[in-house]
Amino acid sequence: MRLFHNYHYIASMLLFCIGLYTVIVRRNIIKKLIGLNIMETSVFLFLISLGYLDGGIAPIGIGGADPSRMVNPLPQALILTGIVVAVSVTALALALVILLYRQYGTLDVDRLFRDEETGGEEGEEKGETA
Amino acid sequence: MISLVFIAALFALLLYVVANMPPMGDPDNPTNSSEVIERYLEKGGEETHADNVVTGIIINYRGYDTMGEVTVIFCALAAVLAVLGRERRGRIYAYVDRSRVPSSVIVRTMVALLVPFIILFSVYTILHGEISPGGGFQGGAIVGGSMIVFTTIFGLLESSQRIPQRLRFPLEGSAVITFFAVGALGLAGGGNFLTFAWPEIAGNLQPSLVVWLTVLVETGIGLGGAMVLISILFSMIREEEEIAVVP
Amino acid sequence: MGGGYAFSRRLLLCIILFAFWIALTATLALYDLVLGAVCSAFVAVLTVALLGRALDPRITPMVLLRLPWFLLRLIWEIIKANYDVAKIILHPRLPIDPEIVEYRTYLPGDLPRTVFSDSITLTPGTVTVELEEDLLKIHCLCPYHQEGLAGLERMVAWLFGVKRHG
Amino acid sequence: MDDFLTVIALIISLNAVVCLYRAAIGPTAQDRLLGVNIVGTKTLVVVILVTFIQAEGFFLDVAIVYTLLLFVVTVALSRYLEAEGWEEM
Amino acid sequence: MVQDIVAGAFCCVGTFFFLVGTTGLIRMPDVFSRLHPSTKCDTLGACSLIVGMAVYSGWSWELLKLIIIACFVLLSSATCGHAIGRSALRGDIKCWRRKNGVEDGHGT
Amino acid sequence: MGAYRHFPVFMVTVPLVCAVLLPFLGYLRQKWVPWAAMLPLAFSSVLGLLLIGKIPAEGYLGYELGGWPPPWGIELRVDRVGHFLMLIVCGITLLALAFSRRYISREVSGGRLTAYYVLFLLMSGAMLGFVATGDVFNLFVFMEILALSSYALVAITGNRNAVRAAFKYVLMGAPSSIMVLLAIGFIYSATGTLNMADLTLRIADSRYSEVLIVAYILFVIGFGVKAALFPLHMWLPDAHSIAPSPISALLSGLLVEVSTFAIFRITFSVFSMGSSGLFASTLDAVGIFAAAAVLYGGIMAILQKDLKMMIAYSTVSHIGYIFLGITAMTAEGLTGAMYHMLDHGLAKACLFLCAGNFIFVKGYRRIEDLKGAWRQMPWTCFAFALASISVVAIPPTAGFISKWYLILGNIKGGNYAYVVVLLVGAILAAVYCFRIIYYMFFQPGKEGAWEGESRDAAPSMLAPVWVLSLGTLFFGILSYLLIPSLLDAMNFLL
Amino acid sequence: MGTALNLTFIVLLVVTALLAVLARDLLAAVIIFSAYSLIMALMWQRLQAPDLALTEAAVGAGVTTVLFVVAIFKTRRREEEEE
Repeated sequence: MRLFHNYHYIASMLLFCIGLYTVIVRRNIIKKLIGLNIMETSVFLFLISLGYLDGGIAPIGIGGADPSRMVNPLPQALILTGIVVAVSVTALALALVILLYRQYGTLDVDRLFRDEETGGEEGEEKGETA
Repeated sequence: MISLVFIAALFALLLYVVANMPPMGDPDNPTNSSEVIERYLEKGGEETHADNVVTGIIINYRGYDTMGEVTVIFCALAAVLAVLGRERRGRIYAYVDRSRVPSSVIVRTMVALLVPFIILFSVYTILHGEISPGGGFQGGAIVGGSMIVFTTIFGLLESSQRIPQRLRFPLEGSAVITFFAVGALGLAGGGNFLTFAWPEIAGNLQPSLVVWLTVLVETGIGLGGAMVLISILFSMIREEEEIAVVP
Repeated sequence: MGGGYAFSRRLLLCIILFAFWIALTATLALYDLVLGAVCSAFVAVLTVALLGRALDPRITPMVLLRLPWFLLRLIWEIIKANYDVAKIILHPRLPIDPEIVEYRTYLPGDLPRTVFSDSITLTPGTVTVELEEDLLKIHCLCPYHQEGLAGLERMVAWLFGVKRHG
Repeated sequence: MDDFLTVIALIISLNAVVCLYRAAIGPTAQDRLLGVNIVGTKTLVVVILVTFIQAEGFFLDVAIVYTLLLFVVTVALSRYLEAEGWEEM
Repeated sequence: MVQDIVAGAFCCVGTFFFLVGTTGLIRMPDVFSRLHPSTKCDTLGACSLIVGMAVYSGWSWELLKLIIIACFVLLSSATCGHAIGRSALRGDIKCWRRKNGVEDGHGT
Repeated sequence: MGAYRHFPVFMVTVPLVCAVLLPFLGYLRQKWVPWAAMLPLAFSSVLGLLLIGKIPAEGYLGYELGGWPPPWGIELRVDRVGHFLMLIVCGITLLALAFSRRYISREVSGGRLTAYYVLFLLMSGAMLGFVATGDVFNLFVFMEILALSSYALVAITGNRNAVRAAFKYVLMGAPSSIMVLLAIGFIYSATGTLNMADLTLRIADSRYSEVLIVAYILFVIGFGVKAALFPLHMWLPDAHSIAPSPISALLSGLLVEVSTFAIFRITFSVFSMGSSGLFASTLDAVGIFAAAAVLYGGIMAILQKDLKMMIAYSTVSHIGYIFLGITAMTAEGLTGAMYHMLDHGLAKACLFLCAGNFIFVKGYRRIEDLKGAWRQMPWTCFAFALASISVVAIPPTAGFISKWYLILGNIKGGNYAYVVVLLVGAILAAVYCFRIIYYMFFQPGKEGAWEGESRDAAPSMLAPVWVLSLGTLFFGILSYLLIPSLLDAMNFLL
Repeated sequence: MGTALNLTFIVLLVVTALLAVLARDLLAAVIIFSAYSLIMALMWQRLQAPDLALTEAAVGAGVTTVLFVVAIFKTRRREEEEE
């Protein structure tokens, strides 16, 4: 029953796995970045639901709101930072994607890493992540 | 296939963890019952002079994190510019619009009608960050959004003339610089770095001083964030084969 | 375009923005009012600089006064449109015969045309899909939907005080 | 009244699931954009409803951002879609 | 009480039009005709729900914000509909015709 | 309390702020940028040096940012180990920066040059902040600055392989950051705090051990990718070998170690070990991977034809050493790991900078091209040889000391298999290092390979190399200056 | 009642995420991803995080989506077929 009560957690873990699946399995690099973003938001969802309080109110003290009923503001502050970080990483990765496409003419990981000119082991470099 | 199994296993593991986690929303679980939160919620208003506790935490209690955050934004800009290069300074470049179709008059007019409101709304978000939801970066992102639509509709040529590089360039780092300056000011007041409150100097002025500094920092973040987002966008939109238009 | 005209335009924009600000802040405290005045003036100057000629000068106090009445009529049109569309959609056989028709409007300037085409989009069975100079391409769901266009055009002309010539 | 509003919000969000069907099957990108735009409008309404269910007025700011950003995204995306050089779907 | 009933009525109307819009979105044959239900029904649905909420909230500052939102919805949804329609037209998407199946819809 | 308690925060923030200010200088006087970029790092180094002796052996120097006491605000936490690492970071970044002034102007041009220095400073500041922080979430933030700037620095030359390597790095690095964030979420859910000192107390009597264990595993995976622990090292060889040489030096000599230090920190300062057997078994698993890394890295390094690629694989192997020191769980092993960070930082930075010299002067990347290099570039070759000796761990160098302690620690911990692995690793290192030394000094070069104007690299590029290689010697001979205090600190940690 | 609402939002989230991941047309994926962000903002409203809802609406739905679209516009729209 506790598991059902924590359905937000389950959802975020599910989204995390969807994202990770995309990052690992899909071969298109923009798709991988979408997966990355899904992963990120899932973790944000997880952290925010950690700070939730049943019947809580938003942590904004206008009009004499009762502090003891407010939800936990700390994860929200953290995730704000997290969102900014996520955008930054996405922007950089997309810039790299644009440059990669200019140079290789493909967005497919397999094609990108097929002609590994710098040596390295061929088998392991199919965009595996973890 | 292996990766699918791996992910399924990971999901099972995570589910197991989640099943063993404290129930969500319970006032007694560790996140909600720690003394950290109590102080934030009960004294946050007095100590940071921000009704929005989240803003109080961001700017004041955990200001160092936010300083890192604005550095991340700046770093993203530096990184994107290092990878893609900036649209060039001093000369006007025509944007090779792949579509070569002017945008719709209706959309142009509507955007022109809405942009002032979007900008004013973002100013409101920035300046009222401490009493209502929002704050520096949100405001910056909204301005960034308005500039995005402006750029896509009016083209890079026009928008990079309207928001020229000599305007963006000095403002991009404003977030970090403001934060550092305010932090150093706290040091000068006898406190630690990033102290917003210094009783020795301020005295009765203390509350309004803290509020003003918060607003200052938020404004810095907003300006910096907006400019960074716009610059990143321009740098990504710009075509490699820009055509030089001699002025 | 003289300096004085630009100034009055800015002032009007500033006043509208100030009203928007008051609605946003939801308070009449002095601090907020002053801040709002400063900010809206700032934003007005900024957007005039930003948008330049894209900002259509046709918004005048007269238009603003006529706007509520126009809006009411527009809303009535919208309600009629929705009734119409609902009837079509919920009809089991989907009685539509769409086509793209062209319509030449006599309304001058970007803003009236924009308002006109947006009104077309919101009124029965018609969606503007293209506007080039004075030529509108309108997607009509059923042929009879074209009939309402002229009336709508008159309404917009009234709003902006445009006289039909020629 | 709160329960009533919740039911309305529920209906609208289920409605949004149906709209996602259009966004999912296309067939053209414009269809998807339209679907997402409608989902966005519905989300906006749900935001407003939830604001009143939770009785927290400041969420209306979020709703305003929603409208503005929905406009921004739709217009920007359709501008990109109208460009030539896209392969047919 | 009366307030609540009026608000509820508005909400029901809005929801109804939303449902209609969704049905149209699914049923209609091509992008252009899908624009009709989406722009009109969504605008009216959203506006009437907003009005319902405005009635529900009564005279307060929130009313002003709701009015602002309603105005934005009015402006933006029509423009969005137009923008999508135009992009479809520019993107050479054929207009669906009843008489002889699919034919070129540009009228030229 | 003297003014020195403010030093750590300035060590971190001054490079960051100067990085933001640098574009203005770049706008006014492009030529001054490389010199100006050194100032903040020199400032940090001076502050770091002034801090020597001020930090208590048992405990740490805490600094409450914003004046908020720890569980509420963020705390900086500089213990002796962290301080030691911060000094290494300052020194090596300063030397790499000095090296890059001439080197980078050839590979990068125009506006990117300023961006290079900006990112360099951001990266150095982020590393310092990463080491100094006492807050788990702050760790994440600085990790992201570090990661972003390093992604961009790998790609900065803009050639196809560089961009590809950078993208591979992003594809592995970004999910790992997210995993760290998830781990932070797990820890937070079980304890309700983010401060490391506070976490230690609360983890000890937490009821949610399953959550904590998974959090720990996620931390190890997340930082393991950044640290290129064996199965997660795929990004490393490409990124390290393709990046400009000063950046390779930084990535290989510092970034990887800093990430390892994060695991070290999490393991000993946060989870404080011993609370559950499962932590220990996680660490055992890490030990197995580390042993595999030692062997795999060594073998792969032998197989390489490209000089920088070889050094990169050598890094994979050496990360294994450091992890073996950590998993030994004895004061000697930890001391060895820390000292190996110093040694590895110096030696690897030196090797990469030497490789940079070869590339800069002659454009040679392949190992075979180095035959007879001694005649034209004796200084570079000698420095390379000295650093290689340290990598192989031959007595007077720091490499020997560190490996001695690693072996000692593992013997004390009873992990005799790892002792064998360490010895085999040393033999492998000897094979790949001495091959190059043999090529350099005892083989005749190819026809015309080393002719033309016979000049060694410029003094400004030789000086950093020599400082680094003499550093390995210095810290080898004078190891008694550091080892006792490190041992004290480690004993306190355990 | 509130639970049902939350569950619906979660279903919406998962559905949009799956759609975004499975779409072969990259542009469609990105368009759906913007819907995902919008719904995520709704989720955050339910979890009483107004600041985040604002940020997500502005950043996730606005900035990120447009950046993605710009990137797709600069590269290619379809996923390459299997070989």
